Amino acid sequence: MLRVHNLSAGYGSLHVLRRLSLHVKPGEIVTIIGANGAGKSTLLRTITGLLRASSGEVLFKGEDIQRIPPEQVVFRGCSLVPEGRQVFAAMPVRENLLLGAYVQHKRGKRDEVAHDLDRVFGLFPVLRQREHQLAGTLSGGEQQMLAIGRALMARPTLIMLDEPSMGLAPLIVKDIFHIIAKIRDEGCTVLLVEQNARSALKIANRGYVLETGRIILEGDAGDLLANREIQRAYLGKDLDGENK
Amino acid sequence: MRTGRHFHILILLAAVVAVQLLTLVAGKGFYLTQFTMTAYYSLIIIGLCLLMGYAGQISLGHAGFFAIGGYTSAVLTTVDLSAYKGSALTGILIKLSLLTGRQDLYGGQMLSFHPWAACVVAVILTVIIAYAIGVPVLKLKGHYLAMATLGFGTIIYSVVLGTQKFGAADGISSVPAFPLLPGLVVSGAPGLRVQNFYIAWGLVACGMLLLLNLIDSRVGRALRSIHGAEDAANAMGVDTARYKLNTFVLSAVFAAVAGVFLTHFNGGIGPSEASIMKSVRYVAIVAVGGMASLWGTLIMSAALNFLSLRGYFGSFDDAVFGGVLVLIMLFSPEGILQFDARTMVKKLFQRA
Amino acid sequence: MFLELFFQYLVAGLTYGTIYAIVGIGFNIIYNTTGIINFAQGEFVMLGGMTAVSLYAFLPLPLAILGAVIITMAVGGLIEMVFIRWLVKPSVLRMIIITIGISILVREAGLVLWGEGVRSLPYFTGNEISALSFGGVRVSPQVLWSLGVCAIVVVLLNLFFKFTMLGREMRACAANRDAATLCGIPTRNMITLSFVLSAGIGALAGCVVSPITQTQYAIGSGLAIKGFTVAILGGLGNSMAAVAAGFILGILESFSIWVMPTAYKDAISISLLLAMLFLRPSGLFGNREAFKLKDF
Amino acid sequence: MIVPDIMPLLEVNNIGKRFGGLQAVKDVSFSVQRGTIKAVIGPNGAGKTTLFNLVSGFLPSDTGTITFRDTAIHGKEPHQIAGLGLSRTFQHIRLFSHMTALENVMVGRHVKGRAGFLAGMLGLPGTRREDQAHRDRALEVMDLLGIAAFADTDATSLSYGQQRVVELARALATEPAMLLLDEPAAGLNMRETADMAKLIMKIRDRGITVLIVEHDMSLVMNISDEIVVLSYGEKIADDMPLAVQQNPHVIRVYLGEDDA
Repeated sequence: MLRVHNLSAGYGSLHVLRRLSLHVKPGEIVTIIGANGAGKSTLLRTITGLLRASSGEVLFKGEDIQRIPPEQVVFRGCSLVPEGRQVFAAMPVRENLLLGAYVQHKRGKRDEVAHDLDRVFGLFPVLRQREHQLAGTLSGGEQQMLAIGRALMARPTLIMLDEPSMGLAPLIVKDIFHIIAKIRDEGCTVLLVEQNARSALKIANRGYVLETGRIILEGDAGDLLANREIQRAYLGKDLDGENK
Repeated sequence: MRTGRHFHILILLAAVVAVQLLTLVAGKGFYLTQFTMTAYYSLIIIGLCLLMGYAGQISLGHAGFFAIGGYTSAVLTTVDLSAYKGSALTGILIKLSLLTGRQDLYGGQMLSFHPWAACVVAVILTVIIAYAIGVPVLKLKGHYLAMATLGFGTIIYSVVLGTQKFGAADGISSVPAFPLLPGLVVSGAPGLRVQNFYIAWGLVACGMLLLLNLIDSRVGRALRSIHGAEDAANAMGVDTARYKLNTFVLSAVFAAVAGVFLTHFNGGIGPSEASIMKSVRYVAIVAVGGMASLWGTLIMSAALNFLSLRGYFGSFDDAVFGGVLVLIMLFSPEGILQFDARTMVKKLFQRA
Repeated sequence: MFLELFFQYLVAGLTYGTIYAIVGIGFNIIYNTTGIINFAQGEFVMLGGMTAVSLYAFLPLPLAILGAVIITMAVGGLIEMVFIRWLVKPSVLRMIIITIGISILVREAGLVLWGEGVRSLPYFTGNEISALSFGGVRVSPQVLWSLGVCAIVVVLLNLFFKFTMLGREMRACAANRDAATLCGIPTRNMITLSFVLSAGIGALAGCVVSPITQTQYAIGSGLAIKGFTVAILGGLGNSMAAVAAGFILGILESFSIWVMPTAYKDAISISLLLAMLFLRPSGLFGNREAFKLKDF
Repeated sequence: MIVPDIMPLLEVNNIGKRFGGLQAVKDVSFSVQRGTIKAVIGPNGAGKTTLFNLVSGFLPSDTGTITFRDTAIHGKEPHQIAGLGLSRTFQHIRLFSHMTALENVMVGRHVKGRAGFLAGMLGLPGTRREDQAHRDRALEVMDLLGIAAFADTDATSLSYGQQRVVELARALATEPAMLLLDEPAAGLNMRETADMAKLIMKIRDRGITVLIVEHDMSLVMNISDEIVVLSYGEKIADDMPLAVQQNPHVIRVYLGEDDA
């Protein structure tokens, strides 16, 4: 569904991604884990076209989406839930969701919007309670749910999430990951970028490990979870290791 | 580095001499008048270059400081205190030779301040005003800073335009010559044209030397660091607020000194010198010269001011500066000397 | 007598207040979508007034005004597309200088097209000497026109932003451009639209007040400063507050003539601007929380 | 008389900071002993960078006190704190553009110089000598960190890793008693990270106390003498590396819900 091939990108003279390749198959959750500054957010911004790659290609359903403007990428069915949520703070929850449905409006599927709204409210009942509240006044977890809901309103076939667990309490993180799994089960493919490696790997089918702009490891999520190197570097499990 | 700096100043002086000789040979001695005025405008502009290009702070009100200098000097040297001749204060001022007698237009005796005294007062006044304005203004950034300085400039303009003492729309005329030293007089008298040309450009050379020295000193590095990354500069122990303020004041003094000299050279000053369009023009030239390039700015200032003063732009004078400003900022924000046609063309093609 | 004079000044203040308010709103619309302060905002008012005067020579008044508004909107859109659209993350300094340059160019173009002459449209209804009397206070009908148009503009703008999909998309673009892009909204078009919109209401204001205040090629920069003062006074980005701030500034200026020389009128409003910038840059009506949840 | 060596170099007491509805740092207290490396760790959003900004004066604290070299520094401006001998680097590199690497490091010498505007403009021999001395000192620091070769290169055109070291050199040039490092290994690859660890220990061995915020556990565990762990703005541990690694609370915070 998504194939990234030899992608390089960065800001000015700073190269963040170096000839990076990966792929996502329909119906999977693929997770990309890595430390701060490894280039995770840059990767997602480049895939959506918010940032232009210096070389390489991004094929979504066989089409090179590097060539089209970022808003068109959304029309093709690839939505990003950005890092730090970025909801429209001064607008009510409902308006946030309706803006997410912009694509559906333009596709001429106006009548499906109400149904989609119900579906999002079904996934996140708390949003229905907060329907007319300003998004900026929601808690961090609720904002994250709103951001995911907003992206779903565009009826994406691939949803990409940038660190949905950031700054959230463990209990809420658990909720969010639960819902991400549910979204996949409903048929939407998921690309999940996370620092919270354990939670991410637990719900994912496959995983990539990103370090300084390169994929250094890839494989089945279960295998990665069990990998000692990963445990040392990303799961903090140095507990019984060589240090003693 | 140091030798390079002195070498460049020497080239500047050589160019100045060459211009004078060329006008002499070509029999266009009257060109020197515009060249002299150009020099004084350049003085403001290099001061502004320090503020904008090195300390990274915009000022859309520098014509205001020029006007403060010019008007202070004009008022003090044309005021007639002969009616107070008997008073004790006037007596003291005469003793200190701060006041001088001279004849007015109609042959009557008048008593007014010596240009040197006026110049010193003008500079002190400018420093005071620049500090007073600078403390609050420089806390602002971006649009707010631009608008606040623009507002300051507008206030000065509407004050000189609306005050009878400053001659309102007519400005102040019959400002006397400024005897700098025995034998050196700032004056527009045709016989003193060559001398004044050298005085003006000598002043610019001194200004350049001072600023070039400054840029390569501890203070200069601190200023450039503010421009590069203000909070990092602060973390390195640079008192950013104080340095910005001092630079603002210094550049204001450059403008005021230029105002004093040009007023004596022209024999008067009018409100248009304080107008916003003038301030914008100074900013334009700094931008065209490449913000952080004193030499680029000076070259552009010499060229554009001279052409403008000779009237080559005709009634499109302001439009030329507006157009230049837009074009430079669109295509070569690092200044015209950095313009790179090849990358530009490439960019245009990428868009298409 | 005193009371009568008081009301005359008040009415004059309200008239100027409307135009300041509308220029302030124009600033806000563009600022909200782009983060740019458009220093050429006052030029839209000039363009609107002058174009309407020219069109009035061969068109009936309502059509002349309509034409002027449409032409100015086109100019606004064109300015955005030519000068702004293709810049990639320009610095604030660069944007300030570019919009100042644009304002100079537009003004000089105005000078070439229309000369230095002062012009004005006729009164929409009645004429200079016809006036409505409210308990002894004489009010020119044009003042009511300008107040009315200002009110309609504000109401329509609010309805547009609140209840139309397009208005909502523009607000989204203003609130968070990246997030709006991720919703599929073509944000660049929204920015062009913001220039068109703000040019349009500027032009309309220029037409409506032209019979009273008259129009000349050079009025733009003065208006820009006043409009900016109003925008700051109300809190940058807050259009409703700009209206209130516009009336405050207009009335303040108007009464300042009572006690000070007319030439200092501008100095008054600018001193107010400086004071605001130094003491309360979030505006009279803005509070900190609202500053964070910034909106129209 | 208190023996000065027993007094910690930096003492943070009940410091707190709130942004709107978010309590970013809450009642955090810790101290750093002279000549040690102390690390602050915690998940994203735990308040580490906020804590750093509070200590270096970039943010005013709501509550609490900070004492450095027996001087209260809360409420002081960043440049004043830098003048007292506390220098910092930034998570996102902030080198001065349009200046060479050497000039960047020389800005670090700012606090040690005196020449003002007038002296700078006149460029008198005394001023020039002072300037030359700072130039030499800056070069020495660059040499120590192995970047003297790039002295005349425009700083922002260096590679990312080199820029990190220039930033470190700039902070060191202030001759600080204490160095605050905000994620010095962010964006570095494994080899560069290992080099950075060596550099930091080299700095410590020269008697400079280090407080470091870092994500890279391998770096932190290897070089730190003590570690403070933050979670949701609160301190949940403050101990030696091994004890921190075995602290169940820390493990839970880092791994999320460990119900496996």
